This record gives sequence, C-alpha cells and structure tokens, in this order.
Amino acid sequence: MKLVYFAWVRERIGKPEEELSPPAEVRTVAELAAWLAGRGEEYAYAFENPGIVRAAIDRKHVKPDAPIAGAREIAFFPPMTGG
Amino acid sequence: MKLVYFAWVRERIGKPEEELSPPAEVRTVAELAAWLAGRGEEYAYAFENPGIVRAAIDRKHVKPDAPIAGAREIAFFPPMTGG
Amino acid sequence: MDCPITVRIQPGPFDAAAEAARLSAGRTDVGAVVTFTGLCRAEAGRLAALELEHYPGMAEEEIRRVAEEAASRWPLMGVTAIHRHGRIPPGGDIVLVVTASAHRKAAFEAAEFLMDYLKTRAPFWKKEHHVDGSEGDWVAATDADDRAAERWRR
Amino acid sequence: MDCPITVRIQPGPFDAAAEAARLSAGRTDVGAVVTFTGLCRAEAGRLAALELEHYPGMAEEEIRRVAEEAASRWPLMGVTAIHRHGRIPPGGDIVLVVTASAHRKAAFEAAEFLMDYLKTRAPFWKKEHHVDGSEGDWVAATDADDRAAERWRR
Repeated sequence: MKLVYFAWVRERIGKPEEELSPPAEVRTVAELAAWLAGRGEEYAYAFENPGIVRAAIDRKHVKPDAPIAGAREIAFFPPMTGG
Repeated sequence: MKLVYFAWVRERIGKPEEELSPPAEVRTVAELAAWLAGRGEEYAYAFENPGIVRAAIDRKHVKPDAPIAGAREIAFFPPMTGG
Repeated sequence: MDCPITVRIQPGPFDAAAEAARLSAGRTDVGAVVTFTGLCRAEAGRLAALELEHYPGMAEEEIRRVAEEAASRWPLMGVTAIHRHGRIPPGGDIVLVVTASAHRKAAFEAAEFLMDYLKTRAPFWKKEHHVDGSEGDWVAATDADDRAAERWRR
Repeated sequence: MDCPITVRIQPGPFDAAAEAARLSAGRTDVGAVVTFTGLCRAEAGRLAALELEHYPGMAEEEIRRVAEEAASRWPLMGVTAIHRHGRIPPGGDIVLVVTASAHRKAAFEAAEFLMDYLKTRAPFWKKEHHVDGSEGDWVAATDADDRAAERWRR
C-alpha cells in the first residue's frame, strides 16, 4: 500500500511517500502506526506521541481503530492548521 | 418644539413635520403621544396603538417615560425595518 | 486598539469589494475580514422595489453609535457600515457591514451584532412596491429580529 | 434548494469580490451574502511568510464534503470556498468562504461553520518562515479551534 506523510510527520520520516507491505497481523491504523514506529529512529520520532498523529484512508479522515484492509493510500499527518 | 414623523406615522398624520407647543402638563414622551392623539382623527389613527410607536429625542432613541423638557426635536415612528 | 470606523448613508450603490479591501490594505495585523451584504429580494416576483425611508439626521449617528459599541466589545481593527435609502430594485444592495480583526471569532460576532442592531435600532423603514404598480404595505418588524438583537444585551 | 457549490485549491490569489458577486448575480431570491477572508498576519513583524502545505488529493474533496454538509444544514443559495497553498506573505489572502441565503442568520451560521470545519478538517498545515531567514516551527493546532468546531456537532 501507498503511505503518504505531511508536515512534521513527513519531515521526521524524511520522505513524502513510500510503498510498504505491512504484515497481515497489522489490521488497524493504530497498529500500522505502531508497526511503522518500530522501523527505525526517524519513524519512532514521527510517532513518538501516537495519540497526536492523524490519519486518512483513501483521502478520508479515519480514527485509530479503522481497519486498513483494502486501503490503497494511507496518510499520516499532524492536526490540521489550515483556514 | 419640532415634531417629525416617519413611515406610516407620517402617512397617517399626513405631514412629515410640524412645530407645536404642547401645554406644560405634557411632561413625557407618552404624555406627548396621548396629547397628539387628541388633536384630531389623523393623529388618533397614528397613535391608535401607542405601545407600538417608537420615539427619539434629539436623534436618540428614548422610552415612553422619557421627559421632553428641553427637547429641540422629537420624532415618532414605527418599529424600524432597515438592514 | 486602532479601529477606524466608517459610516455612510447614501442613495446610490456601494462597492463592497473596495470597502472590504480598504480595511486590511497596508497593514499586516488583520487576520480576518467578514463582509455582510444585504440585498433586496423579489419575494417570488411580487416586488417591483423596496423603498427605504430614513431619518436623515439620526440614521448616521445611530449606526455610528452601534459601530462604536461593536468596537468597544470586540478587538476590531476596522468597522464599515453603509446603508442605502430610496428605491431599490430586487437584486440591488441595501446594506453593507465589514469588520476586520486579528481572529475570525471577533470579526464574525461583531458583524452579526452590527446587523442585528442595525435591523432594530437604525431609523430606516421599508415600504413594498408591487409589480402591478400598486403601493404595498410597510414591512412589519419581526419578532425574530427583536430576539436576534436581544441576545447581545448585557 | 438549488445551491451551487464551488471549491478550489490554488497557489495564486483569489478575487473575493468577484466570487461574492457571482453568488447573487442574475437572481432576486438572495437576501444575504456573507464573505469571510482569512489573511496572513505578520505576528508583530516576526513572520516573513507562512508556507501552506496541503494534501493535494484530499484537500478539495474534504472541503467539498464540508460545503455539502453546510448546504444540507442551512437553506443556502450558494457556497464558495477557496483555499490557497504555498508561500503567502503577511497581508496576503489565505482562505475565502462565501455563503448566500435568503436571510442573514443562515448565511452567517453557515460561513462560521465552514471556517470552523475548514480549520480542523481540511488537510492543510502552516509553517512559519521568519524575517531573519530562519525556518520556523509548524503552527500548532489550538484548543480554541477544536472547541469552535465541536459546537456544531450533533
């Protein structure tokens, strides 16, 4: 699946997007964030406070318990500050 | 003192303004309205429901119990519908 | 806080865009500008025009008092209120209120306050003119407008 | 109710006046138009610019969802929302919301709702650039914005 990152999540991870295939036991957005956090220092830094990072699946806001099965594009980003 | 009338108060009385000298016992806006209502059919019609007619003294909104002593210009008009 | 207040009563149309732009022009502390434009409705094709009568001496003074009260209640960086009088056809502009502030909450609240107070305190009266050429009634004040103004009382 | 919805995400400036005029042009049932413009503040001279990052795929879709919700909650006759991205200097426009309705209450409430939801749901992030040339921090989301959005929940 395609992962995309924005703002300081993007800066901490050091790339705007990547293709990854998480293992089958990673079922929800929260589990995906935890799995990513274990992939290295830069990911651990991005997800050091997992409660604050928001997510979208296929361009729609989702909660941490949302299942990721079938997702084409999952985004992680800080709370929004537009407007 | 100068009396000025607007909207249907003006139409009912039949003139936009006039100079009048009410007797000394007419002390408040409400008493002035009652005195005017006794001046003829057209005034009685304008003040037939005195509770609805609003007043201003020297271009400031006032309540019915406002004293009229010293007023240069007293206005009577319906509730406002601008904006 | 420096809050320039502009109030005008005029028969002709206003330029809402120019008035709004003027409140933030040349300054970098304004973060929010709210513009309200009130227009004449045709009322399902019934109306040929609204005629707005006003109290020439008092109208500008009263609107200025309302604008000054808004500037004292909210941290505004500019207030403009323009009210037309005379005959206005459907689709024509009647009233303009513009508020500028650092943040949107103050700008929104002040603009609503101004409109609610304008409706119930500014000495203007609307008379309807019908498309069949007949003169219609004076528009009646509404309870909804009174209630809207009432919520700002303190 | 016929409520045309226009949503645009763009790097360049917008013409607030033209957008507002478009919502009432050629119709005589609109009685109220509310325009909100959000601008970049200099923050007491500290900022050289704000840089707005956005999620290109999602930003327009999410704002359109918010606009459609506004049109379903209030009797609107038009909604326009335009959000810029990229580097915006102090005094520059960031966001525009325009709402049109027969009456002012709906137009005001819908415009405030749109702004509150845009602030907390539209995928945009602001980064500060300082006048001394240094890159500043990402702007933090505020509790006040969360509370403002919360009041519309039902």
